[in-house]
Amino acid sequence: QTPKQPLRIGMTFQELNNPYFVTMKQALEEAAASIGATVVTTDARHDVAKQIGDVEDMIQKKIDILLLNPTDSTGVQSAVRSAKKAGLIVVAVDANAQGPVDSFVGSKNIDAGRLACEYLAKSIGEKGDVAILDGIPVVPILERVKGCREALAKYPGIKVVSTQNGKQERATALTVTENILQANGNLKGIFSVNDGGSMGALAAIEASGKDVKLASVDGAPEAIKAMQKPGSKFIATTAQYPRDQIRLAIGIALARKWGANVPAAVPVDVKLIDAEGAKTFSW
Amino acid sequence: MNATATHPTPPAPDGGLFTQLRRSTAFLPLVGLVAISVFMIVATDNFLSWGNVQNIALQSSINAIIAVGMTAAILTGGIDLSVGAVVALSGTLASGMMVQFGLPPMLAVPLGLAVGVVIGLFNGYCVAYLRMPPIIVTLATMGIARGIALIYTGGYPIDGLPDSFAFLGGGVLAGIKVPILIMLATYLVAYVLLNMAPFGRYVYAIGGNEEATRLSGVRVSRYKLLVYALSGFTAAVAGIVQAARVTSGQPGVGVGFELDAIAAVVMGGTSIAGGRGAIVGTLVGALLLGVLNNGLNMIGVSPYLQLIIKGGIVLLAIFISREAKR
Amino acid sequence: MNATATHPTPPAPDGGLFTQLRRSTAFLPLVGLVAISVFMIVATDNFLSWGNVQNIALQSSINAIIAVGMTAAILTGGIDLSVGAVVALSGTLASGMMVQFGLPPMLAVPLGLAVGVVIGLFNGYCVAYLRMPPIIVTLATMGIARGIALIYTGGYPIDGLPDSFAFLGGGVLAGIKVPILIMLATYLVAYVLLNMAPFGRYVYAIGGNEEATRLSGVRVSRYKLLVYALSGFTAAVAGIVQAARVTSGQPGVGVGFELDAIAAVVMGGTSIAGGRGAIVGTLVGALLLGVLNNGLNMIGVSPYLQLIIKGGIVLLAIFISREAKR
Amino acid sequence: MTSSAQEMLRLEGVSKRFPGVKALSGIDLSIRKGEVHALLGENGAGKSTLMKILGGIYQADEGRIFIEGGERQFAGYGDAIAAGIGIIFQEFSLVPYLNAVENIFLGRYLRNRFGLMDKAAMKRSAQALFDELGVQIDLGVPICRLSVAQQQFVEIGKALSLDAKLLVLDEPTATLTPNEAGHLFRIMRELRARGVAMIFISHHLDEIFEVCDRISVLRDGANAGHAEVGATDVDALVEMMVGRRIEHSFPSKPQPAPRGRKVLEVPEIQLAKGGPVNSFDLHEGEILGFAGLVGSGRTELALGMMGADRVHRKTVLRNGQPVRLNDPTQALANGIGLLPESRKVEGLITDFTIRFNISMNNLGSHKRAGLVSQRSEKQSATELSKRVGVKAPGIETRVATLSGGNQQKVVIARWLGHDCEVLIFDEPTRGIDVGAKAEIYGLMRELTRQGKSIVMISSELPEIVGMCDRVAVFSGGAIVATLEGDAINSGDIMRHATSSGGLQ
Ligand SMILES: Nc1ncnc2c1ncn2[C@@H]1O[C@H](COP(=O)(O)OP(=O)(O)OP(=O)(O)O)[C@@H](O)[C@H]1O
Ligand SMILES: Nc1ncnc2c1ncn2[C@@H]1O[C@H](COP(=O)(O)OP(=O)(O)OP(=O)(O)O)[C@@H](O)[C@H]1O
Ligand SMILES: O[C@H]1[C@H](O)[C@H](O)OC[C@H]1O
Ligand SMILES: [Mg+2]
Ligand SMILES: [Mg+2]
Repeated sequence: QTPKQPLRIGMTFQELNNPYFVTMKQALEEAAASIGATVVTTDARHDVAKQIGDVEDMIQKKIDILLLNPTDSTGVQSAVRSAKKAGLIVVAVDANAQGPVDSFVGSKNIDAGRLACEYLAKSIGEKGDVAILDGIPVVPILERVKGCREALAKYPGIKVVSTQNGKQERATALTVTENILQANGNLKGIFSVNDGGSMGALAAIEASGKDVKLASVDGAPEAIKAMQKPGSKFIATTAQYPRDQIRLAIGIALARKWGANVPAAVPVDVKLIDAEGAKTFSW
Repeated sequence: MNATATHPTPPAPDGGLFTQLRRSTAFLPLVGLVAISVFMIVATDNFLSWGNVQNIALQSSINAIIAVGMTAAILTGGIDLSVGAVVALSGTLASGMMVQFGLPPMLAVPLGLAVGVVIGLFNGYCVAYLRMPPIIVTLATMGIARGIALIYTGGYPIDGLPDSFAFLGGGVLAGIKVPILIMLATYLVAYVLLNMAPFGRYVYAIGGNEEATRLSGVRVSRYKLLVYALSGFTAAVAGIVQAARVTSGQPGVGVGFELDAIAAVVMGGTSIAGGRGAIVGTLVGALLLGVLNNGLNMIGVSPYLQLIIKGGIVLLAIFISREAKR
Repeated sequence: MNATATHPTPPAPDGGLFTQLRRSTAFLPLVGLVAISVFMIVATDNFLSWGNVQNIALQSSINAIIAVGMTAAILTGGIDLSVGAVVALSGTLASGMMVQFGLPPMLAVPLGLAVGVVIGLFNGYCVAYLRMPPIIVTLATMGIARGIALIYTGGYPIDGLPDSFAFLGGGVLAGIKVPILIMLATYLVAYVLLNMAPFGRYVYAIGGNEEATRLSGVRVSRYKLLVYALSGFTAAVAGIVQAARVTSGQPGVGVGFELDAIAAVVMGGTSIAGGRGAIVGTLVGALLLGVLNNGLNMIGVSPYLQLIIKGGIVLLAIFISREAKR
Repeated sequence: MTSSAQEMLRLEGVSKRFPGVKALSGIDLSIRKGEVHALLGENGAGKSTLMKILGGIYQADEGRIFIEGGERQFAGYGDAIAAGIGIIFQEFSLVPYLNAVENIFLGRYLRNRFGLMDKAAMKRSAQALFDELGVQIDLGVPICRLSVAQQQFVEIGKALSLDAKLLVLDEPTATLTPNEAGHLFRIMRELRARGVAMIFISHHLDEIFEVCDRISVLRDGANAGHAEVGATDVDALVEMMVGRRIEHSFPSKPQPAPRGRKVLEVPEIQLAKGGPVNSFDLHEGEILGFAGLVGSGRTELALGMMGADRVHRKTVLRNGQPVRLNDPTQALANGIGLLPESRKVEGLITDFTIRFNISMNNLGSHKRAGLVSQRSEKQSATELSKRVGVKAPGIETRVATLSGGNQQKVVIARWLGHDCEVLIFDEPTRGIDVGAKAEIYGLMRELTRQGKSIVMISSELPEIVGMCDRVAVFSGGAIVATLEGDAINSGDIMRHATSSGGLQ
C-alpha cells in the first residue's frame, strides 16, 4: 500500500477492567507512540464471540499487527485464521491461542503458582488447611493452579480443603472467601490465582479477624500496597510483567514483519514478591 | 333491593397478626426460607452459628438493598436493569471523590448516592414522561453507567479508601455488621413508604391499572419518576456498601446484579406484572437466595452444581407460591 | 340516522406495498438502520465494502437467530432469559458428541438442537401449564442449562471439532458465509410461521388478549409451549453456529446474549408488552446493533466510550419509534 | 320440568359458590328451540355466572345441563362451541391488535392447501357477515382502532359466525344506540325464524318487550320467577327482580332549572386542527347532558376538556378564572373529576379492594403525619359504599369479584367522597340494573343539591330527558344544539343528533 501509511496495531483484550490489562494498554500506547504507529483496542468482556467479531472488525479496518489476549485459547482460533488469511502478524499475549499464531508472549504460569504456594506453605509452618481461589478456566490460570498444587503436594501436612471460583473479581472473591472461612474453621492459607481475586479474599480475611495467610499472582499495585501494611495477611504475590509482555510482543511482531523467524513462544520470567520486596516493586 | 353492604360473614376487621401474615404475598416465601434453613441446619455443621447467620445476612445485604428499589419498579409494572451498573458507578465515584479529591466520606457518600438518583431520574424521565419501555431504557442506561464508571476510573480499581469509609462495609455496631444495619434501615423506610404513605398506594395502583390511576387524577408520571429515582438510590446505597466492603471502587462490579435482584423480588412473592407484592417478601427472597448460596458452599457443593440446584429451587419456590390457577 | 361505522376516509383495502411497510412496526427501525449506516459510511473508510457488509451480517447472525425465538416469546407477552445458556449447552453438547463419541455432525447437530428444544419445552411447560412467570422460569433454567454445560465439560472448552462442522461457522456458499445463510433461512421460516400460518396469529392473539384468545377456543397453553420450544430451538441453532464459528464447544459462552436479543427485538419495533411487532423488524434491530458494534470499532472508538454511545443510540432509536402518546 | 322435543336447553339445580359469595343456588331454566328468552336480574344476580357455566368457562358446583334432552358437561368453552352454543360476552373477548377478520375466526382459521391461512376466504365470509348485519367495518385495521359500537358488532359477528343453535347475548345493547340495537333485534328475529334459540340479557326492560318471547328472572342467585312476554309488564318484572315496586325512576327536576354562577365555562375547544370548534358552560347545581349517537364525540370532548387527552386548542374557565388543564391531575386540582365510560379499563383497579378503590385519589384527606390513616380511610369507605349501595361482603372485598353494576357503584362512591365541584359522568348507568339506576339518579341529584355540577354523557335518551336541566346535542363531533326546558324531549334530541354535524 502507500508507504506513508503509519503502522497500525490492533489489540483485543479479554477484559479491560483489570489493572493488569489496563497497564498493558498503556504500555502499548506508549510504545506505539514512540514508533509512530496507530493503535486500536477492543474489550471482549470475556465473551469469545465478541472477541472474534472485534478481530474481524479490525481486519476490515486493515491493521497490520494483531496483538491477541484471548479470552479463550481455543475459541479464538477462527479469528486467528481470518487474521492470518488477511496477512496480519498475530502475536498472542498473556495467554496463548490455538491456530497459526506467529508467536506467544506470556508468563511462566506454572512457576507463578509454584512460587506463591511454596512461600505460602513455608509461612504457615508447612502444615494446615489451605484453600484455592480459582478463576476463569483459561490456560494461564489452570497452570497457576497446577503449579500451586504441585508445590503444596510436597508438604504432607498441608491439605487443600476447598477450591472455589472467585471469578478473578473482587466482589465475588469476597463472598466466596467469606463462605470458605465459615466452612473451614482451621484454614491457614489461601492461594488466589490473581490479584483481582486476592483483594476480595484479603477483605474477607481481614473482616473475619482470623490468621489466614494469602498468596497470589500478578503484582498489581493494590496488592503491592496491601502487602506492605504492617501485619498484613497478604504475604506474597508472584509478579508478572505486563508492560514487558507488550514491549516484547511488539518487538517480536515487528521482527516477524521484517521477515525474521521468531520463536513460537517467549516465556517471561516471573518473580516472587513478599512484603520486603514489595517496597521497591512496581509494574 | 335490600340496601347493600350486607356482610354475610363479617370478617374480623383485619384478622389477627397471623391471619394477616397468612394472607400476605410474603407468606409462602417465608415458609420456603424456613424450610431451606431447616434443611441447611441438618446438612451442615455450624449453619446456625451466630457467625454464619451474620455471614448470610451480610452476603445478602447488597442484593437485598438493590431489591428494594427493584420491588418498587416491578410493583409499578416496570423493571430496572441498570442497578448493577449503578452499583459500580456510585461506588467508583464516591471512591474517586475520597481518594483523588480528598473529600471526607461525609461528602463523598452523598455524592455517590446522588449519582444513583440522577441515573434513576433519567430512567424515570424516559419511562414516565417519554413513555419508553422500562426494560429497554434501563438496558441502555446500564451500558451508559458502566461506560462512565470505566472511563472515570480508566478501568482501574480506586484504592486507598479511608478507614472511616471502610467502616460502612466491615464495621460492627451493637454487635451487628454495619451493612446488615443499613439493609434493615432501608427496609424499614421502604416498608413505611410502601405500606403506610400515599406514595406506596400509588405505586401499587399504577401497577394495578395505570390508565385508571391516571384518569382518577393521580400524577402517575411523577410517581413513576420517583420510583426509578428510588431504585437508582437504593442501587447507589448498595454501591457504597459494596465499595466499603471491598475497600475500593470497582468499575467492573455488579454485572448480573439486576438478575439477582429480580429473582429476590419475584421469589418474595411480588408479581412481575405489577400491582401485587410486599416489600417484606423481597427481604425474605433475598435472604432465601443468600441462604442457598451460603448453604451450598458450606455443604461443599461444586460451583457448577450449585447453579443447577439454585435454578431448581427457584423454580420450586415459584411453583409452590404461584397464584392458584384462576 | 345512518348506521355506525361511517369512515371519513375509507382507506384502501390493503394499501400499496409502501403503505403497508409504512404502517408496519418495522418501518421506523428500518429508517434508523439506514440513518446509522449512512453515518458510518461517512465516518469510516470501507464500511460499505462487500467484505465489511458480510462481516456485519456475520457478526449479527448469532444474535439475530436467537432473536427469532425471543420475538415469538415477547409477542405472546413472555420472555426467554435462558437463551444464552442454551447457546452454551447446545454448542457444548453437540461438540461433545462429535469429539468424545465420534458422532458425525449429521447426528451431533440434531442432538444439539434437540437439547435446546427440550429446555424450551420445559420453559414452556412451566409457563403455559404451571402458570409460572416466564421471566423467573427462564432465569432459573438459565442457571440450570449453564450448570449442565459446565458440568458436562468440566468447565473446559471442547476442542477438535471436524472441519465439516466448522463449515457451519466459517464456510462459504454461493459467495455468502454460511451463518448468514442460516440466519436468512431462519427468518424466512419464521416469517411464514408468524405471518402466514395460523400459529402466528395465535401468537399475536395471546399477546394481545390472552383471556379472549382462550375464550375463542384457542389452545393457548399449547401455543405458548410451542413458542418456548421455538425459542429454545433458535437459541440452539445459534449455539451450533457459535460452536462452529469458534470451532469449540464453550461452556461459558452466551452470558448476556439474552439482553442483546431483547434489545434487537425491541429495537425492531416489537412491543415488550406483547401482541404487536414484526419478525422483519427484529432482523433490522439485530443488524442495527451489528452496524453499531462494527461501525464504532471501525471508527476506533474506545471500548468504554462504545458502551455509552451504544446506550445512547438505543435510547434514541426507542425514543423515535415509541408509540405516540395515546 | 318436563322435557320435550321442542326443548333446546334445560338447566337443573345449578349452584355455584365463589369464595365468600353464593352466586347461584339451584337454578332451573328451560329454553325452547327458536325462542328468545330474556334473563333478567339485578346487578350481581348471577346472570353472567350462569351463562359462563353454560359455556363451560366456570364449572357448576351442583346441577345438570341438558342440550336437546342429552346431559352434557363442558370442560371449556371449546366444548360448548362444539355442542352448538355461542356466547356474546358481557366483557369483550376480542384481541385489540388483530383486525376484525382475525378476531372473528380466532381459533378456527381457514387454511389453504399449504396449511397456511386462507386470508382471502376468511375476509370474504367476514364481509358477508357484516353485510348481513348491515354494518360497515374496516376489515384491515386492528379492532382497537374501531369505535366501541363497531367492536360490539365484531363481537356479535364472532358469535354469529359459529352458527350456534343456542346463542347467548350478555348485555349486547349496553354499548349500542337504540338504532343500532334495532339492527341487532332484526337479526335476532331472523335467527329465531331459523330455529336458533337465544338467551338475551339486558337491563333495558323495553327491549325485552321488543324481541323476547319468554322471561326468567334471577334474584340473589335464585329463581325468582318466569313469565310470558304477552302476560306481564315492566312494573311486574321490576318487582320480580327487586322484590318491591320502584315508584319513580327519576327524581324530580328542580323547578325552575338551576341557574347559579357559571362554575365552568369553555368558550372554545377544538380537538383537532380543522375540526369543529365547540363551546359550553356549566352552572352551579345543574346537570348538563351530552347527548348524541355513539361515536359522536362526547367522550372525546369531555376528556379533552379536562386534559386527559391532548387537544388542539382550548380555553377553560373555572369560576370565571382561566385554568390550565393539561392532565387529569390538574383537572382534579381544579375540582373536576371523571367517572370514565369503561369502568374496568379506565375506572377501577380490579385487584384492589373496595376501600382502596374508593380512597385512591383522596388519600390526602386521610393523612396523619404524612401517612395514610387506615382508620379514617376505612370509616369513610364503609360509609360511602353503604351510601351507594355496593353489594359486597365488606370493604376489603376485591373489586374484581363484584358484578358490573356494583363495580360502577364503587367508582361513583369515589367521587361522592371527594370535594370536586364539577363531575363528568360518562355513561354512569351503563350495565346498571333498574333499581340501582334509580339510586344513582338519586345520588346525582343529591350531589347537585350540595352545589356540585354534573356533565352527564349518556346514550340513553330516557335518562337524558329525565335527568338533565340542559342538554348539549352532539353530531359528528360538534355540539349542534343546546336544549332546555320543554325542548328536552326524545324527538328533538334525536332530530338534532341525526342532523348533519359540524354546522349550526
Ligand atoms: N370470579 C368471581 N369471583 C368471585 N365472585 C364472583 C366472581 N364472578 C362473579 N362473582 C359474584 O357472583 C355474583 C354474580 O355475578 P354476575 O356477574 O353473574 O352478576 P350479573 O347478574 O351478571 O350482574 P350484572 O348485571 O352486573 O352483569 C356477584 O355477587 C359477583 O360478585
Ligand atoms: N374507526 C375509528 N378509528 C378511530 N377513531 C374512531 C373510530 N371510530 C370512532 N372513533 C373516534 O373515537 C371516539 C370515541 O368513540 P366512542 O364510541 O367512545 O364515542 P363518543 O361520542 O365518545 O361517545 P360514547 O362512547 O359516550 O357514546 C369517537 O368520538 C370517534 O371520533
Ligand atoms: O495473567 C492475567 C490472567 O490471564 C487473568 O485474566 O487476570 C490477570 C492476570 O493474572
Ligand atoms: Mg353480567
Ligand atoms: Mg363515549
